[in-house]
Amino acid sequence: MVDAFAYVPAVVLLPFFSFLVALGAGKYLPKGGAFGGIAATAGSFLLSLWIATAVAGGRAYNETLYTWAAGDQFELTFGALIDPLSALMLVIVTLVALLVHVFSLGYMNDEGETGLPRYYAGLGLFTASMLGFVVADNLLMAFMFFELVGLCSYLLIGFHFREPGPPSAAKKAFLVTRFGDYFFLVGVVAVFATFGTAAFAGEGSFPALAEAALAGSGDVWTPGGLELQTWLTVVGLLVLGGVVGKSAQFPLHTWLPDAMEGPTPVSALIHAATMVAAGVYLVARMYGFYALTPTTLAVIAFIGGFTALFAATMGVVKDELKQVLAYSTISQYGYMMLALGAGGYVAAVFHLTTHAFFKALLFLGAGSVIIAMHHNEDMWDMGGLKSRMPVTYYTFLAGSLALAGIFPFAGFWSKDEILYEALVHGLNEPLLLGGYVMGLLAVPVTAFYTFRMVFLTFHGEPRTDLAADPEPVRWNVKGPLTVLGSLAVVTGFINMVPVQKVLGLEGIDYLHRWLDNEWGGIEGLSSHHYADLGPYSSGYIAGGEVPTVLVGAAVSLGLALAGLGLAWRLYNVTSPTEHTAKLGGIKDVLYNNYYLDELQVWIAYRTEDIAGGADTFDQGIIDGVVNGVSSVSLLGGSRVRRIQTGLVTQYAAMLTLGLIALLVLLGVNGGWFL
Amino acid sequence: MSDWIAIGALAAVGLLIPIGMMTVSALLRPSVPETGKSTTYESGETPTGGTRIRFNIQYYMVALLFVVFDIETVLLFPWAVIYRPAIEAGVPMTDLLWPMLTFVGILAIGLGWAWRTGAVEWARSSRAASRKTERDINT
Amino acid sequence: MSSVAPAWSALSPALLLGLTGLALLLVDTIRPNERSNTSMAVVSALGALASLSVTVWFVIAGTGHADTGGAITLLEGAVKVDTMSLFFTAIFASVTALVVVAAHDYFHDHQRPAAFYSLTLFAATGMALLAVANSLAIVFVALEMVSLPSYALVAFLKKNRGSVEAGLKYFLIGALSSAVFLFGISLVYAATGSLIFGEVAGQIESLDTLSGVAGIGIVMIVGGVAFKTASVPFHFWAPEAYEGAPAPVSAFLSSASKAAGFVVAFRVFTEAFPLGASLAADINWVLAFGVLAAVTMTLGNFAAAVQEEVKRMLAYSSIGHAGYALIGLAALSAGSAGNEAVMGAAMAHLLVYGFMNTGAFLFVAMAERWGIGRTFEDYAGLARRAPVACTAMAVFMFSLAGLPPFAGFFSKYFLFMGAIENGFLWLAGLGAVNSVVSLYYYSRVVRAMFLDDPATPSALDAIDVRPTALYAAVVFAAVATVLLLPGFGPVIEAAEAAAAALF
Amino acid sequence: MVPPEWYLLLASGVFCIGLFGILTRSDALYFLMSVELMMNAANVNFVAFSLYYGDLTGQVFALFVIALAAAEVAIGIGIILVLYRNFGDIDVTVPTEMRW
Repeated sequence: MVDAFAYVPAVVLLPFFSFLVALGAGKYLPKGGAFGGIAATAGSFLLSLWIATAVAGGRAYNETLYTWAAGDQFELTFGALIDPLSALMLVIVTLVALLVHVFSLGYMNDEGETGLPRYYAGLGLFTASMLGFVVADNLLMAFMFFELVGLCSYLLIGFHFREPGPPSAAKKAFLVTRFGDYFFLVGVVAVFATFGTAAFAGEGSFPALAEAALAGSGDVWTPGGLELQTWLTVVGLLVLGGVVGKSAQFPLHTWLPDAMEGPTPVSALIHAATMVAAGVYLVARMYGFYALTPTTLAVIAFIGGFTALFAATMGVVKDELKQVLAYSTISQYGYMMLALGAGGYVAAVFHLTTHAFFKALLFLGAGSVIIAMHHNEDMWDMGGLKSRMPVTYYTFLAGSLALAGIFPFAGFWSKDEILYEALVHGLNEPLLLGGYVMGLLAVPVTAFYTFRMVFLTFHGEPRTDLAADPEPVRWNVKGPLTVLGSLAVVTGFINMVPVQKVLGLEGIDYLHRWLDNEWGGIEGLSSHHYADLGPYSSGYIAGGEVPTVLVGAAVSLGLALAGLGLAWRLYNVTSPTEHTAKLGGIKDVLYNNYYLDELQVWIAYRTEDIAGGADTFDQGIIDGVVNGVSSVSLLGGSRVRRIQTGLVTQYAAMLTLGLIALLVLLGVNGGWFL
Repeated sequence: MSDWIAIGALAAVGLLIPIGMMTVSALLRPSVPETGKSTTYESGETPTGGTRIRFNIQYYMVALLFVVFDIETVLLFPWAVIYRPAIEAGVPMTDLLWPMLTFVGILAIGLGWAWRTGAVEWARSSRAASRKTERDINT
Repeated sequence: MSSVAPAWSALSPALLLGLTGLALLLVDTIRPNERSNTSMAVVSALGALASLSVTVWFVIAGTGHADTGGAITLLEGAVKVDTMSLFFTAIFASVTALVVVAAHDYFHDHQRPAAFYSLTLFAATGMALLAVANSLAIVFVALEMVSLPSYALVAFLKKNRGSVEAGLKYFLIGALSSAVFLFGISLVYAATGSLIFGEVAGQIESLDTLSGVAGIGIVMIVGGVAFKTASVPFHFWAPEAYEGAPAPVSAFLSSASKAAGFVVAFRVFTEAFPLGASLAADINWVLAFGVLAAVTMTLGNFAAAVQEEVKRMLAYSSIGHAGYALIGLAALSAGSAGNEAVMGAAMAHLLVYGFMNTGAFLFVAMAERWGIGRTFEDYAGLARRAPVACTAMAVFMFSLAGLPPFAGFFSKYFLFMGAIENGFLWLAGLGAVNSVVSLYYYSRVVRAMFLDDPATPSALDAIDVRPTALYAAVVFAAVATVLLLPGFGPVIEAAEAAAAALF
Repeated sequence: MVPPEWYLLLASGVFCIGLFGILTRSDALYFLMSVELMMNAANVNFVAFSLYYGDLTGQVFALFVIALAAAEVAIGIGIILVLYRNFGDIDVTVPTEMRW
């Protein structure tokens, strides 16, 4: 039998070839090279499935494939690490990439876009870099592909480079993520300096070395006699800088909403399912390292919880379809970070999986709506699309239910597990409990904005002529939607922990068992091992595990339903209005109802106020800081250049002064004048 | 120290004699101011034009070549000084001769190039030619 | 190797360059009136390539390597051929080859191009000589041998005011710096009584009262080196010289000439003034280089960020890169095992830099050849007319910025890494901050070429010629920059081996 | 025999005079002369300490320096010539077209 793992490089290289083909010969190919991309990603997908089967067969793979440069102190190598986590991620990325390629036929080709070879080349390169990132077996290789991913997003977001918006959005995405990446780079260097290796897995890997060093065996370098625990925390936080940038966590999240300027399939691929996932994936990949430093975990959890709530509130006031989705993406990744910080490694990967499917679905659904609406994205111009585009509606609805966390859709299971983990671990950790509360508060907000979006877009009466007569979409749009729609419904069932706990059924938490190396994997990279390392202990409310599960699930589902209901009341009407205060003026409404409406309106207003405040903060402070730093640099630059006066005698004078300064410096240092 | 006294005395005498002669002649000679005496001395010719004329550019070119090649000969002297003693001490002739031949050869190539590319051709400048005819007409 | 060939043949890379220069003069002497630009360019490129191949062959054969009998010394120890000298000779020869090929198109309508080619080759000879110098006397003579042709090259366009102004400034600052350098050498000679590196090193420790004299001398030598490498505060000539000079000359100066300055610095400060002995004599030159590196990279990058002209931006960026390479000297500490790693990384950075920076300046040369303007705005939309060249330029820019996965990233990474290993976290941190700044102005070029629209539709009509040789040189430099990715392993190994021989 | 410090003082004095000339004069020819002065200050050191140490290297190197200085002047004069042609002056503070 041929070894599946021999084809690991092929998974990465296939999309890369499609990139080369589209770049070199795209002009001469039908559909601008789309079919090459589809074939390549399909191939990668099949290979990934095969590899996942091999992992399920009890095997794993951790090999150095290519030694790039071997220096005196350290070396750069390329390798592949296939364990349950990366195998799962490979399947997700290749599947979403394949569907996005197919969808692009409808969104780009059928819409008569120009520059298609460039587009497909970008998609191919992006997929290849993301896959390279997924299989990376060491931190440096991961960093390089991480950067490539960033570069590709720059190219793809700025695809419509002749318009004013996209280039600046692309630049912002690039710069903001790179800002985080510089911390990451310093972190990589620090890892090398500390451990002399950056391998993820195996005996000599840096998480293993860190663990051994903390246990008192093994000798690692720390700068300036810093205590080991402190230094590991610093390193962890540095790497986290890159994660915060890529996964669009507060305060480096600003690029993601702007990045919606890119073509919608790109948003689906990059900003929903893969690139933003890279940050979370990285934390999961080196979770054995993070689990050693409680401070870092707490920071991750708190950032995650805060981002989840913060972004969700902003999603409430957005009028454009993709903007709402953008903020929901930020918010959902906040949940994953919360899970990771709370010690819920499996929960985070679970939510990563379900979110990849339902968020890709929502973006592609939005793309379908945008095609129908001739690229008008304002939800207030839509309405009543339900009957005119049923496939889009029902799949979009499935995705929305998943996003809102309604039982039994995928998002319910994963979000519930995250909140559960945060709760049971947070009972003993105040900071974590804070994260949990914020996560919980975000639940009704999420449900509210999600269904506000659904109702405004699909329900009621058409509010414009465009919406009354939408452009039909073809199979290449509906196909991917259907696939993802079914996945959004069923993915949750791979990990029904609550059911298992309540009913006492053993063995239906497949994802848990998968990530716990039950079928196969690499020693030291199992959720079990991580749980042993982690600093947390579990506490329960209402007297035990089962009641805690039930209470937690009930609370989050109840809150989600409350948010949904609020949206229903405000927006599922024939002609919803932006300022819901008008509802209060209707005379024939019953007094009680009136009072309720008032409350609803008040809540809606307050929410909007908070959201508006957050939005202002976002635009004013964060952007202000970024702009401020750059203008200070430029100002410094224009001061510096003034010393170049053009007068050669002044140059000679300054040269002499510099020489004298050096003489004095060394003279004083060496004591020549004494 | 006595050596220095002699040198000092020599310097003093060297200064005193010309100064003394000039002073004496200034005291003795009659003073007859006349325009012809204050004009520029041009070997008997009547001076034409101002003193601040532009020199022909090729004057500098030749001067440059002179400076360079003149100074390079400085490096020949030490070689010449040790040549005979070295031969007598048994150093092979080629070891002594070849380096200097190479050096001179390189100089020769440079000089040849400068020559052939017109650095030392005096009359090729059109401005110089026109100026010359101008002066011919005047005289 | 040395057992079969006479010892002087170890100098053949330098000799080949010099002989080619002389041959060009001879040919021009014999047929002065024929404008044989093409044959001149071909001959000089062949000469440079021959020198390069001999160098590479020597490296492979292990000439001067510790395994084959160690460094070869000639002329009473005044000249020493070892791995580092061959490494740098390879840089000089490659850059020279690129520059003379590009010059063929740049000087296509020049009256007398022969002088350009021979001056370039003579300067390259001087550089190759610098790489093997083992005596302060040879260092000074070779340094002047590089400088004097360079002055003439910068002012080569005699009727162009920019070129002349650049040449004047370069010459004046250069003359001043070489006088300072020479005086420094004379002070070191006064203190130690020798000019041979090894003998100077033997005396440094036991200087006693003369250590002040030697110290002043060493600081002046630092000054001379700083001039050649365009480091602050001896950098003032660089922006003007690079901007005003013909672009191939700028490429030559900013890559090869800078590397020449560094080879001197590396050798002089490890072999003549070894760190341990210098510290014993209270001469802490590492501190001086630390200050220079910090100031140089900061000034270079920040000034580059606010330039309007691409060529001047590249000039300042070249100053910034000198700051990075200075880390190779500034991040040393006495007796540390990491010294060779950091110096080796600096050498590797100079090699990578040699290709990417030469390529960038040659792209500017192409833009000058086309006659489009010099500012960022003038480059707008260029990628539509010249996609290949613009892609190459994008490679150079990203590599210069140190963006992974380009070669510039690796060399910079190894450099910063080595500095951190040696305990110079602040230098590496400052370098990282400066890299962030640099990304801004490098990406401006790429954005202008690929994303911006030309100011007027007819702005790019000037691009009506396809200068083949320039294209070839630019593309070759880009290919080399890319090929240094898989080839970076051997490069860093060779560089570290070269550095190891110094300590 | 003259103590070696005196030579050092003499050389430093000459060097500083040259430096002073460079910093105060804007005429290109004065600039050249000042540089020559600085180089000759170095030559004083070489020759003096060559004598002091009884080692010929310094003297020979001084000859080389003289030759190089001449070559430098030759190049310098050439540049000053083209400077005059383009700017109509040999004042080095005149060409300031490139700055900042």
